[in-house]
Amino acid sequence: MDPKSPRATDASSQVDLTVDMAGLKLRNPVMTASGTFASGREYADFLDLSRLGAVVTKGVSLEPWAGNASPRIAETASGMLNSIGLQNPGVEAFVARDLAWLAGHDVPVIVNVSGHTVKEYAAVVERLDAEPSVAGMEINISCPNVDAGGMAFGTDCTAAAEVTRAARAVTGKPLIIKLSPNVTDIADIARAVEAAGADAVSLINTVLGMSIDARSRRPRLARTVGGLSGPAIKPVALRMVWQVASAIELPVIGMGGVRTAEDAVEFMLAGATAVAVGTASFVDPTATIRVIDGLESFCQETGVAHVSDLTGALVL
Amino acid sequence: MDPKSPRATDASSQVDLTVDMAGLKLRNPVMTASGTFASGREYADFLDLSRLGAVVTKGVSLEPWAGNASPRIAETASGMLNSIGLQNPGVEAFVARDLAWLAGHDVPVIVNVSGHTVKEYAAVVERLDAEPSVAGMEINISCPNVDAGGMAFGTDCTAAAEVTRAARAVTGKPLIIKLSPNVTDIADIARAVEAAGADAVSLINTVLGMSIDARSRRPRLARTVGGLSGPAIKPVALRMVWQVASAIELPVIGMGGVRTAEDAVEFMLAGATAVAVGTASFVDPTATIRVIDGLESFCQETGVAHVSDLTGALVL
Amino acid sequence: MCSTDIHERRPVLEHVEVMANDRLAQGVGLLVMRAPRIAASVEPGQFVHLRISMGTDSILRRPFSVHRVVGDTIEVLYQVLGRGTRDLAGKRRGDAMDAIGPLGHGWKVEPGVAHALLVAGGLGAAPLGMLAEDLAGRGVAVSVALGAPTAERLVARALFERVARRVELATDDGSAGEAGFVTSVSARLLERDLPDIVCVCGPEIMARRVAEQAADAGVRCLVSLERLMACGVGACLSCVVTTKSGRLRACVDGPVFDAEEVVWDGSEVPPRH
Amino acid sequence: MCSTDIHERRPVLEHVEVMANDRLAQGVGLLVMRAPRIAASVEPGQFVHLRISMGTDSILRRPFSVHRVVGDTIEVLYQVLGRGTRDLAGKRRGDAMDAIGPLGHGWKVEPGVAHALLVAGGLGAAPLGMLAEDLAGRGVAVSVALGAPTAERLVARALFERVARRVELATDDGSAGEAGFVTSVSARLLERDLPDIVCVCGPEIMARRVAEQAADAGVRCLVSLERLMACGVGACLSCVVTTKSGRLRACVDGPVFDAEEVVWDGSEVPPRH
Ligand SMILES: Cc1cc2nc3c(=O)[nH]c(=O)nc-3n(C[C@H](O)[C@H](O)[C@H](O)COP(=O)(O)OP(=O)(O)OC[C@H]3O[C@@H](n4cnc5c(N)ncnc54)[C@H](O)[C@@H]3O)c2cc1C
Ligand SMILES: Cc1cc2nc3c(=O)[nH]c(=O)nc-3n(C[C@H](O)[C@H](O)[C@H](O)COP(=O)(O)OP(=O)(O)OC[C@H]3O[C@@H](n4cnc5c(N)ncnc54)[C@H](O)[C@@H]3O)c2cc1C
Ligand SMILES: Cc1cc2nc3c(=O)[nH]c(=O)nc-3n(C[C@H](O)[C@H](O)[C@H](O)COP(=O)(O)O)c2cc1C
Ligand SMILES: Cc1cc2nc3c(=O)[nH]c(=O)nc-3n(C[C@H](O)[C@H](O)[C@H](O)COP(=O)(O)O)c2cc1C
Ligand code: FES
Ligand code: FES
Repeated sequence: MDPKSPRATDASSQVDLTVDMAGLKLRNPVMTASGTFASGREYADFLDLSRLGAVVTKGVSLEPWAGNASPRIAETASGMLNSIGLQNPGVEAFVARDLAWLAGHDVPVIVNVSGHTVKEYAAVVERLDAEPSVAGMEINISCPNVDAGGMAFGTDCTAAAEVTRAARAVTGKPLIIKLSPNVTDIADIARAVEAAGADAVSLINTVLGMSIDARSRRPRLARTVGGLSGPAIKPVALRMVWQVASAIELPVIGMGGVRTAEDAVEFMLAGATAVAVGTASFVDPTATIRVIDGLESFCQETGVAHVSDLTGALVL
Repeated sequence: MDPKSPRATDASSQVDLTVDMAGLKLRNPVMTASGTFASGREYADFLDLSRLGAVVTKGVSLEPWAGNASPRIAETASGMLNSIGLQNPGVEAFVARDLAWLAGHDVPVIVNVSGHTVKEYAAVVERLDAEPSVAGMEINISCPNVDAGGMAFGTDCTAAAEVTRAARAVTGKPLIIKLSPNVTDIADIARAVEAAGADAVSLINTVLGMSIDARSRRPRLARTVGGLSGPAIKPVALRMVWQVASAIELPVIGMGGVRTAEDAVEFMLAGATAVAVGTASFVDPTATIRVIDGLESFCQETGVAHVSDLTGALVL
Repeated sequence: MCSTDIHERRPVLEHVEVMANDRLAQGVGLLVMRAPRIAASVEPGQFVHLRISMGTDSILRRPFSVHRVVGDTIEVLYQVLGRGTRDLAGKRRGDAMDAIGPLGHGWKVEPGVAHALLVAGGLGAAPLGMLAEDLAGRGVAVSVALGAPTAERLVARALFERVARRVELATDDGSAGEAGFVTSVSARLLERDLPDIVCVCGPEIMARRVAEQAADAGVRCLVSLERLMACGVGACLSCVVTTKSGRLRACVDGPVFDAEEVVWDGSEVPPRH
Repeated sequence: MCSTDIHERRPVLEHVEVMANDRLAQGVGLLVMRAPRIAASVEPGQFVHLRISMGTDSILRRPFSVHRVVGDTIEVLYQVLGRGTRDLAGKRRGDAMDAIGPLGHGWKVEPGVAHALLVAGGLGAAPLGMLAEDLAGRGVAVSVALGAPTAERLVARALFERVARRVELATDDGSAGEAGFVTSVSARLLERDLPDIVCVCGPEIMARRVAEQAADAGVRCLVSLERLMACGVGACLSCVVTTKSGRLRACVDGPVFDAEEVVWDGSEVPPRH
């Protein structure tokens, strides 16, 4: 069916796709992954945003960030590296332009937040807390593409907890902490942010990687290293979602290589309450809708009445 | 050319493919990755073992290990998971059967060593030290597929150093420590084993991952989790080789998704002295030979007189 | 021929050319490949390890029994399950692939055997085709118990009917032979024909049942087992079968095992869906 | 037509069918695709984002300028560089792909322009084909400076010679036109023809040189820039060009930029080899 038209069948469908996630009631468990969907405007040509579980925006910081030099991407086997470096116009421009636009689209908006310091994170969260159209916030403590802040907070329990506490102090809205896979024990970090007051965790952010051009002898990314995403990392993401979901009580948003409805089901079986589609949108701008429709068919075919029955239903 | 016949051109070739690695003089920098080539006998139908830089054997432990239940593998996007669990007949049977066979094949033999405890590692190293046909040993402190030992030693600096010291105490032969990618900072571990007396490090072992069958709701591996290898992990491996080579003085053996000569060049540019071919041998049993021949052509075409000139020659 | 030591016939890496690829039934096809070197040395029960696609996203070969040899071609009977077999179904005459083979230890039916019972469930017929022809050629009386979901899926029926003394059928839906499992047929034939040996291939639960029937009847039983395989040549230990002598590799120590040796521990390939 | 606001012509995801795919020179091909919706709305300088293969190992689309529109087909001139373009070269009549387009801001040549100089290096001719036809149709006098390594690689020469008032050539080996760089030709034409605007596309070092020549001559210059692109629609920020107003996205804010705005900081696509 046309991904741009709202589904006439939604009401009559026997499958209940809605999920409750950290106090949010979502139409379905499929969100966009931060940084792969901007604020949705660019994809509105291809799909009806109101069909999504939620739009998760590109990372927003206190001041405008210029990001890294180009080239910023490199294709790898079943994956890609990026080193965008959180280029964004700053929270004020974001609120004025992107959020205002998104507010008219009948879809929960989760704003992804970046910062160089705990203070900066908290300032952005506080600013966004004042905006009624912000449904929740996702705190990115796992970006491998910035020097200060970013992943440094996500690879250390104390720092991760500190950012979480600071954000928690200034918002009552659903607070999601986005975890880094570049750690020895991701469950440890998850426990730390749970104790510090997070409402949910999302994982995984990209895996730190590198690509080299053998002939020119240069790294393919101007920044030398970048973050690996796409189907290549799905096994790592599934493992980490399973580890984290087994370790904490909070809902988990699973991502990393989700491309099809079966991928989404696998993440939910591993313990995810919701999933996010990232890199897959680049090759197919309607990937999110394909996953949503596919989830519904999967549930129908396999006799799953409520999609959330899949969460944690892995048979060991 | 036929990978089974020795190269008539080796002598007259202008490119010097030999490398010095931890006191070993290798014919070329291309080895087999432990566990993907058994002890070479199975591949002798397809290639001339004496053309290889070295044969690195499957992991050997003090007593026979039965390994994990089946299924032990699952294919993933551009990769595979394995949870073999170091099944092996124990060091005595290995020496009697595999080593005796290998000794007649004019190729340096590096024996990969596993253990549940520091004592067990040391006992195997000591036993192998007595065998003249053992050119060197690679200590696997990074296997994600065993409960005791294995990766536990590779994710902690103190434990990694302890295993290294214990092995160092009982052998004067080249001692390679095989590092795990499942850590926050692999350079830290590398520095620890360097200080503890290692002669070289090899990396990466497999990345801990998981695969789920959406329909049966079961993990595809009997052991639930396993190690990811193949082209999917190459970007992660390159990044880690680069980090480690920048952090320590020891030679680095790079591996993780090497399939072509260009892949090998990339690892060398990132800082590797030698490379190992693993999963690629499964789809093409002559992959090692293709990489060796391709390296020679690459050097010829790009005017590299000595292959080791590529090591660390990344242009930033 | 079946007692030839496999080590005298080493596997080769051979470029093969597709000569024909025909759909036999819903999701089942017969692939004919020109593979002179493998055709010249393969024995019943051995397999080839096929590189179906050259991309990097599917990085493992896929194992298939050699169903028949005709001149310098080998035939493979395949069922479409996932991406490998889907790609295989798309191959056309003239397409090239590469194959490693012949691999594994096949059926060891000693010269003294006068009567053999072959039991095949579904695609389990694949490795039994060459065996039936070979035994018939050696003057062994062959009975076959053949089962499948439907009559259409009894894909090797014609071959067996040509060479076997007796072929009895079972289908899930009763569209051919008796309605039910092939294990009822095998039980009946075991009792009636008193074979010297039973050779079985099919879903592991069915093979195990037949092995038990044979053991009860005091008849030697050989079983061909499937495991997920990476290397196919004995190097990676991904394909082990638990036996009384430890975990053995299906690719070189099997795929045919003496049923008495097998420890049925549920380590089979996850069920197809 | 070139001044139409792009936001009135939104991109679509269209299934396209290959009508022809011809080799023009060593490593260069011309692909003709039936794409009625894109053909109906594309403007000179815009591009399509092609999904060349359906596997998962190559997970990004590849951007290609629309070289010409003929009826409901679009033409793409491509050079084989890596696996995407290699797969593209293998497409045959009847093959299906999907395309997102039309994308980006094309050449904005105002109505007042009487004489335009087009400068193309190698495959830089691709996005200039439609522009030359369009300008000529609007009665603008068009001069073209066209460079390539060899005469054979001057792949769009015939098109330009058909519609332009003057086409001057440069080849590295002197096999057509003058031996040397196209920048010598552009310098000469700038001086001699005193164009109102220069439109340039080619390797970034060459485009930059032409931009400098135009600036020195006080002539407005538009340049089409290439960046590695993931989404192609403005969402991922992988394709930024450094400009005086910050880092802008080549896919939606470009690929055609006012040369005055561009900060040449070496952030181009790594050189082809
Ligand atoms: C020695 C040997 C001989 C074989 N001979 C034949 C033969 O002659 N004809 C034939 O059709 N098949 C044969 N098989 C099985 C065949 O190898 C698999 O069906 C094939 O590899 C599936 O590949 P795929 O990419 O299509 O499926 P995948 O995408 O790999 O898997 C799809 C689904 O099928 C299941 N599956 C995969 N492999 C097997 C298997 N071996 N058995 C059961 N389920 C499996 C998976 O668990 C998964 O659920 C043989 C296997 C072995 C080990
Ligand atoms: C807006 C736009 C329009 C374009 N129009 C055309 C066109 O009309 N015709 C055409 O042939 N190409 C065009 N390109 C370039 C084309 O997209 C690339 O050549 C193509 O993506 C290469 O894909 P590949 O898989 O073959 O190469 P890859 O395997 O991705 O790369 C192989 C080698 O080529 C280099 N490379 C990759 N992309 C580019 C690039 N964009 N420019 C220079 N080097 C590159 C890589 O760095 C690498 O060294 C355009 C690019 C953009 C951004
Ligand atoms: C181009 C690109 C930009 C990204 N930007 C962000 C970001 O701003 N904030 C963030 O938390 N994650 C960011 N990510 C990470 C994704 O949200 C996601 O965690 C990751 O890509 C794994 O999912 P995937 O494999 O589906 O892409 C980005 C990923 C990509 C590919
Ligand atoms: C089936 C399999 C078995 C392995 N067994 C061992 C082992 O016994 N000891 C070890 O140190 N590494 C083992 N490894 C890891 C490889 O040596 C190598 O580090 C890893 O596979 C990455 O390289 P690749 O991508 O080229 O396969 C094994 C890998 C595979 C796929
Ligand atoms: S498949 Fe590798 S040992 Fe059997
Ligand atoms: S390619 Fe994604 S923003 Fe331009």
